[in-house]
Amino acid sequence: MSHVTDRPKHWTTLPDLAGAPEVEALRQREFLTPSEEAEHPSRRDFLKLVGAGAAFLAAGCARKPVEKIIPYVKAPEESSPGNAVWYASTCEECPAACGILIKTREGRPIKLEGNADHPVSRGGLCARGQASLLNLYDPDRLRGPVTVDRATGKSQASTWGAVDKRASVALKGARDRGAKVVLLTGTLVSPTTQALVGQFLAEYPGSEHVVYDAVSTDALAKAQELSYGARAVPRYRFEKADVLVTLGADPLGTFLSPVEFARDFAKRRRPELGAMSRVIAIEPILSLTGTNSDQRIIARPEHLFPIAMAVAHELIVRSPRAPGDAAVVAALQPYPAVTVESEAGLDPGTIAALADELWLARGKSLVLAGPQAAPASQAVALQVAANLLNSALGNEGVTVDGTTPSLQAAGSDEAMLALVERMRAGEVAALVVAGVNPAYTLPAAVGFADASKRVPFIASLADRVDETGRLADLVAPTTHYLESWNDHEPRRGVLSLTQPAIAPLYDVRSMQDTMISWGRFTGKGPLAATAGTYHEYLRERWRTQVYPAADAAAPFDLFWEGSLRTGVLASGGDGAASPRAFRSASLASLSVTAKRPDEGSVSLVLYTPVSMYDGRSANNAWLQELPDPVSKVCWENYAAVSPATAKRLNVTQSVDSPAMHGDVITVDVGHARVDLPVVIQPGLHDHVVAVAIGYGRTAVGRVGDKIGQNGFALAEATGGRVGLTGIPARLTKTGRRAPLASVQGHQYTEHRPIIFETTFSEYQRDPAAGNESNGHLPTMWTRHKYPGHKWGMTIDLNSCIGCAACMIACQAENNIPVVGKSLVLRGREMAWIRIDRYYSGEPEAPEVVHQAMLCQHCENAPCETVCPVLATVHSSEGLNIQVYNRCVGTRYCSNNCPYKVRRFNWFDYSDVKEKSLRLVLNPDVTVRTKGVMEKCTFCIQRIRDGKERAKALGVPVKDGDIVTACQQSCPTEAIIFGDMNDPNSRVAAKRKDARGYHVLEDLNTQPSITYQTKVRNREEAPA
Amino acid sequence: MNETAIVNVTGEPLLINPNKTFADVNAEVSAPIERKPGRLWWVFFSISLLLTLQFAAEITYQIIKGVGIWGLNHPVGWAVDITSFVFWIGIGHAGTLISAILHLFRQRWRTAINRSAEAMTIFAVMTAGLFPLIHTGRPWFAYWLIPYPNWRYLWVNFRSPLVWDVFAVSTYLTISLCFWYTGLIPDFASLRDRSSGWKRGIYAVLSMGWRGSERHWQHYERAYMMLAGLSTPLVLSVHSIVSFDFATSILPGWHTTIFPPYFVAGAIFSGFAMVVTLLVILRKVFKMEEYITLHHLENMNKIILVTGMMVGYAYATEFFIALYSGNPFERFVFLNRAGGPFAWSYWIMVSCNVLVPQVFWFKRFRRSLVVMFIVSILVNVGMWFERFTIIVTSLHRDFLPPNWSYYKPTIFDFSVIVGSFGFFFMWFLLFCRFFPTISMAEVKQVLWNAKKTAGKVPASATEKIHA
Amino acid sequence: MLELPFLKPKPVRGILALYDSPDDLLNAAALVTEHGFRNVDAYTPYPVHGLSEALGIKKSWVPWVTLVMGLTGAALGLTFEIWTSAIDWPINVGGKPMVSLPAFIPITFESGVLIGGTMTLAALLLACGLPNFQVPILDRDLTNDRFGLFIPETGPAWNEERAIQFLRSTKAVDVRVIRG
Amino acid sequence: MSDRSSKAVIPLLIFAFLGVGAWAFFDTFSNVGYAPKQPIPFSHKLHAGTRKIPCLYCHSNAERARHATVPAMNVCMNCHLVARTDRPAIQQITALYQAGKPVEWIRVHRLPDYVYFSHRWHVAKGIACQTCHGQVQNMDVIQQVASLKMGFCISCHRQNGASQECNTCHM
Repeated sequence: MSHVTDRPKHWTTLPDLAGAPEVEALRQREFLTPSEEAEHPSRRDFLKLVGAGAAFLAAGCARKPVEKIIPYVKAPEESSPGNAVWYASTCEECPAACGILIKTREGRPIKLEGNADHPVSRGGLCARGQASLLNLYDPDRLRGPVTVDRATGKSQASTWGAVDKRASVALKGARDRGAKVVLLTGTLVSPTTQALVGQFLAEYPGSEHVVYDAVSTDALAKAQELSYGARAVPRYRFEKADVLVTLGADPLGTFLSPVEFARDFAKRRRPELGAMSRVIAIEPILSLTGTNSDQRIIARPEHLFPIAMAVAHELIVRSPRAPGDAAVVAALQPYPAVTVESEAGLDPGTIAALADELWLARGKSLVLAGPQAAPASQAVALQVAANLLNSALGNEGVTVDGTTPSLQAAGSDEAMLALVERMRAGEVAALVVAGVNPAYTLPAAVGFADASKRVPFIASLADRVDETGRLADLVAPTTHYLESWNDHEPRRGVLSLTQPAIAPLYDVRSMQDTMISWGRFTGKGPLAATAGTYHEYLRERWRTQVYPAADAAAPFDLFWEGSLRTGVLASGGDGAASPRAFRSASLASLSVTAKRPDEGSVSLVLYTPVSMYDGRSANNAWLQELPDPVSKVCWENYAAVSPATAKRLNVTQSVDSPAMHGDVITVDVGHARVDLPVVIQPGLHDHVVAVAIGYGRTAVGRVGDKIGQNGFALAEATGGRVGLTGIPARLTKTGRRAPLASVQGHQYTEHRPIIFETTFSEYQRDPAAGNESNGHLPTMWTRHKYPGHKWGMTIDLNSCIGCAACMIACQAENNIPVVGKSLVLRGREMAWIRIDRYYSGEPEAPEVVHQAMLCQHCENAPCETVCPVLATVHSSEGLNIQVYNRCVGTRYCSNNCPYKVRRFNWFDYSDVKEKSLRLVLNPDVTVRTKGVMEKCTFCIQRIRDGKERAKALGVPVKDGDIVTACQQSCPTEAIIFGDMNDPNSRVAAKRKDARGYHVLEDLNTQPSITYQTKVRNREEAPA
Repeated sequence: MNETAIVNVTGEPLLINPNKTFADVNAEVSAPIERKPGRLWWVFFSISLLLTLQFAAEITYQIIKGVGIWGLNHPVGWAVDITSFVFWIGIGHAGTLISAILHLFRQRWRTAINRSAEAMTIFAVMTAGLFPLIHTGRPWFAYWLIPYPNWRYLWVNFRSPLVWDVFAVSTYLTISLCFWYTGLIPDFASLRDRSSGWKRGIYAVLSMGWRGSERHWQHYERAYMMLAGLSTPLVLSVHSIVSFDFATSILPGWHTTIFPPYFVAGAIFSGFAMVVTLLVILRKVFKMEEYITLHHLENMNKIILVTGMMVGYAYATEFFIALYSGNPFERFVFLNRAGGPFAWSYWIMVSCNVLVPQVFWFKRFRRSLVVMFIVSILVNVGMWFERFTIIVTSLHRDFLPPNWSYYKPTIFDFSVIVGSFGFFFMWFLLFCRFFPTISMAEVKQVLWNAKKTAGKVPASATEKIHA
Repeated sequence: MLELPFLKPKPVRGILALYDSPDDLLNAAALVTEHGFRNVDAYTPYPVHGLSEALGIKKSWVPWVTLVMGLTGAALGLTFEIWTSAIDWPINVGGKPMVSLPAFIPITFESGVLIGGTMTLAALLLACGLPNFQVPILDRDLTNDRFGLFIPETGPAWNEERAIQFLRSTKAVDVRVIRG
Repeated sequence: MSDRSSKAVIPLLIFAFLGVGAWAFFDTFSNVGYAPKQPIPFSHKLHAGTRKIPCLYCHSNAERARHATVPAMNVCMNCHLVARTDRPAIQQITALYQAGKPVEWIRVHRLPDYVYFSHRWHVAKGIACQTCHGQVQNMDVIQQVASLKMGFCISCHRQNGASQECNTCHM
């Protein structure tokens, strides 16, 4: 609290009435008293503060209007206490730049949701996007500027005046000496920021801008340049692909733009539409995409390139179908199918079959290779091979759109590595690092830390003193994107805005504002002219650049307000793309030393985990406790090996307790080694060990420090490229064992009536195929009547890709506490909605189903019958309601719940020590206290809200008016909620669908949740 | 240890030495109350007091911190808490059974042991009652389980077996107290008439001015008979209801129709074992060998043997039905019990409850104090694990495999287990110290019959008759 | 059946005879009625069978209390359950009917036993007029090893000598005149 | 006779006493009569009573939102920039207002956090404020008159046939 009252100057510059939410938010924090912190912060704090807030709001009027913030159209109610205000904005957690809506209450952002009007993300929002809200309230954020002692890495509070002064001296000095100033950032999706960077660099002649992404698409862009002449990342159109072949790429998990891809992908996985795409994953590890594939071909990273070439060889050389000139043929010669198959240990005929399938779907297929899926030396080659295939198959210009490319990734490994060299050579006079953390993400071998010692001045623009910040002279703290202005162009022609939903919590400044003020030091360049803040800079640029292009009828002010309301401005849109000509020269230019992996060693695959990504949000407890979608382990990274490899190493992993105990093994890549607990992962290649990056941070904060090991340390940098895969590694058993926080006790259904699945061919014969649901069961007593609404949900197992977005959405919406590793180890995790991941088939090559499991709101709920105090009963709208304040905590309900979806507050989780973290709580949801049971409520607060909105308008509740948090976030629209009594609702329709069934139906619990059978697009019947 | 059995001419065992006089009975039964307690008593008492104190400490800490300090998890929501609850309720049953059912069946040999058995019942139920209370997440609201008129206008859920428990256990405690106290009234009167000063005052109040008028005896005997008649179905109902906690759920391994009789048999089984444990100690510490004879103990060992086999039969049936039913969930649970991670607890249960009691087929073991003491302890261990097995193995692997888990007790789980024993023995030892552990009035009837059958004339000279 | 004689303050309350054995008491008791003594009572350390018949004491009415109260208790219990769950505030619990009779049986039974049992004890105390601390103890050994026969003073027809004569004629080890 | 029967009922009396005692102890706590002194001696009797200012003029949120809310200070100032500016209390509040500082009123009516209550719909239903807040127009110092316990809500809901579902107020 105090930090706010310490700096009144901060809120005196606050907006007027329209912006009152911020004011209230600040008041809110200001007025908390210890007595109130004792229990349920949510409504208590709030109610106490309404008066004060309102009063201050009045005081607000007295001020001159400074800025204006326009509430979103979808939230008709004006800001009044107890009512939410929504703002359209853009997620900046990763460069995918999905459109979001920010839900604020009394000025506090409390929930992020996908913006359905955004042409790229179209309403979904991934787990990390949802969780980025918590970063806003991260207590370990910098409260103000600091200077850092490079020797010790210790930081010391400073003032903006001081750090600006110091920066100006350094920068001006460099300028006057004509020395090089380097600005190092991640991909800047924002055209305006790019323009600003341009002007900033113009201030410092000879300076340069290096763009670097830890999770890099460099190889992809590079290959595009080679094959098509322009360095760009094309737009991949999954919705147009009948056959999707991924070569180590994980488009549903972490590659480029997962929400966009997942939505398009799901469009083609609806068997009821009569056609279904077929997905073939060629990959060394079991990626999220792999778990959703119809066929998996397990291959070492080193073999991905040969396989791609062999497929091309099939198509162009062996049985020529696709076009290919002499150069192409020549390049393909070394890769006949048989050779590659025997080398890669594939079944004979695999590649031919693959080629035929692709050929049949030519023009409607997509070959997608992961930019970091192959060893560094082959990364570009693999991409070129993929380009060759797409061109040869006529996918270019259809499923691969180079005309309206993605601008979500522009990082260059080469530039980054070159920069380090120049730093080491002492050629860099001043380095400004913004939004990236090379000291952590660069391979240890690169030696960024040493090189940084040769740079006279380093400034870090970050929200904390991270690993890089510790090597800097000062850290200019940046705002969270919910506190700042910006715009984004994730795809050419799609502009979306970021607007602040709350005034900066601390004495921090957006990266752009810092650049503006540092760009003014010389007082000569273009920035000297631009007065004011980045907000004005942005508005001005839109007025001069965007507005004319948009040729809007309205005057600019209205245009601007409109854009803020919708949050996005899509010009051009989905024009038909024109195919680009493939330059066969690009093949020749490849000098691929087909390195044979020696059998003794295994290939290390450093994969990007769905929860941690590159570790940027490692201090986010929601993400740390989010189990990996495949392994179901959280709070840790580990060395995943195949069952066979485990046998070979003689390592085991027990699952006889909430804590999964695994042997600890050493992963040694020569230049570095780490000890990690082993996870025996079905579906892994026998000569592969997989380790997640993003863990093992040392300077991120109290939550994320020293969690797991840093995978980047094992990475290699060869041929101007950072390699995360195919690194030869030796594994040795340490003899130690370590517990792993796994949230799933057993991995198979044991033939229980939980998952019903079929194949597409079967489905076409009989839509009810595989659905063993036996319809109606006899009941002893007459069923209760539900005259009004009767809420229900359907979950389509075929659309659910297991991305876990719903889990974080639920956590944010319902104030679900994080319990920490020690309690997860004791089986105390609190997730209301979890995703059960089942394997089937043999462990070497398992098939996977993801099943979202939450309270089934059974009509004959076993939990209700046994509760002695009527704390859980049935509502007249078919809800199984849990009255927290009535609960005495016998836990009988949980014992009697066949789905075990109830969670118990073993300790007092409501007592959040860090006050800033309490601001994220949703005031509409009671914070549960010690000793009570809790569970999914079908977002009962949203149901109420929806009904009240309809009531206020005097209209009946329409289907789609009420959307649960999980449904909202779901990128694939697998979850549908609605009124089962409304014959026109989607839920009612889907419940009648032939694929519909209830889990454990024979118990006659009459669940309100209907699952829909999994349909796999392959010939033979399920194993 | 070898004691001379007292039999009559035809060799039938007498329940008591016919040479005793009525005065002897009063004198010897009252002796422990009137003299200072021996060192042995102090040893036992201080131990149980210590255990009780740490129990209290544990409860306090738990209320402050939360039930999370136990090893419970999701899905294992109950373990040591409810296990101990069922265990202690079970222990209680022998008392009522001995005093009520044997009374109805005119089993004279009960007279020497019914008092202490009833006391055991009451203390066992008191101990058991603690667990439903402390196992809740918010014990300070546990009174919400009682349907009292309140400002919420809200009642309780009479469909919940837990509410049935509240009624069953409280009724059981109340009726047992009534029964026990009724039995005590004449003996309090005897003590009153033996003692003087403040003690006399206390006993006078306790005996409520009982004077042994025939008119009173007339009412007394009928009332006692009525209470016995009520207690008999009560004792059966109580453990049936406790078994409903599981039987009426839908959890495989819990949802079983055999539970009520199975639980009652088990309760009597464990209860008798506990009575034997207690009596072997009691008769030693308070020199009651002449009243609690080997003949009494042997009879009880016979009952242990029988009920032990009933329990064994129940285990077998359960397992058979599970396998035979073809219900995959049911089948899995039982295979998992016998072969899963908790197999150890299952086999402890089987060996202690089914195999060990078989030694009682042999008279010399039935009559050997050492053997019966060990067996009685083992049986109680076995019965504790029976409840543990039922509760934990059914919970830790239920319907949806992803929920499967394991249960690891913490130090606090052990604390409540030993604590409950301390609590129980503390009360029992206090009882032995301040109450007549044997019903004098009833023993006198037995004594008179003994004199008759032994062909004695009341005042005449006596001679020993040896077997 | 209340011991009214004791409440009348009188110089002589009656005559007490003490016996060593229950048999002697029984023999004596068998004769009291034919000798025309009324309201004769006996005091024994334990219930001696046949004594009440000999003294002509009526069978106890306590069992009727047990029966009636037991049934009442059960009825009350069931009514209460139905009223709370189906009438006062009906709530849909687990899709079960508001009146889930099978589920209501256990408590019906328990409340029957509870009321029946407690009321039995209450009835016993009421019948014996306990607690009652005014009446003096005739002899401390009556709760130990002595058996007493007591002939109360019965108004005008009372002949102290006759009573003493009669009791002396039995095997009484001691005959006392009780005053108070 | 009489004294005996009286003895027999003593235990019953004790039980009854304990029962009632427990009930009283656990359930009769309430803040009825709570009337703290407010930082500004604001009189509802004067404003709502004598001057007949409608409740919703100041507590306007009551018809728009869940929370009636204490009125913003500018609402006070609407009148008091000119009215009664000689009174110390008014000068006090004006001073605060000029300084942009809020008055920290002391809260009288509060529901627990786990209770969802929306003024909006109760006002819409035409429930008089007095039903729960008492005859405010006669109070110089605001005082709680209703227990505001669950029973209080339920009985009113029953009389008016409003919902008695748990999730109407608890979620």
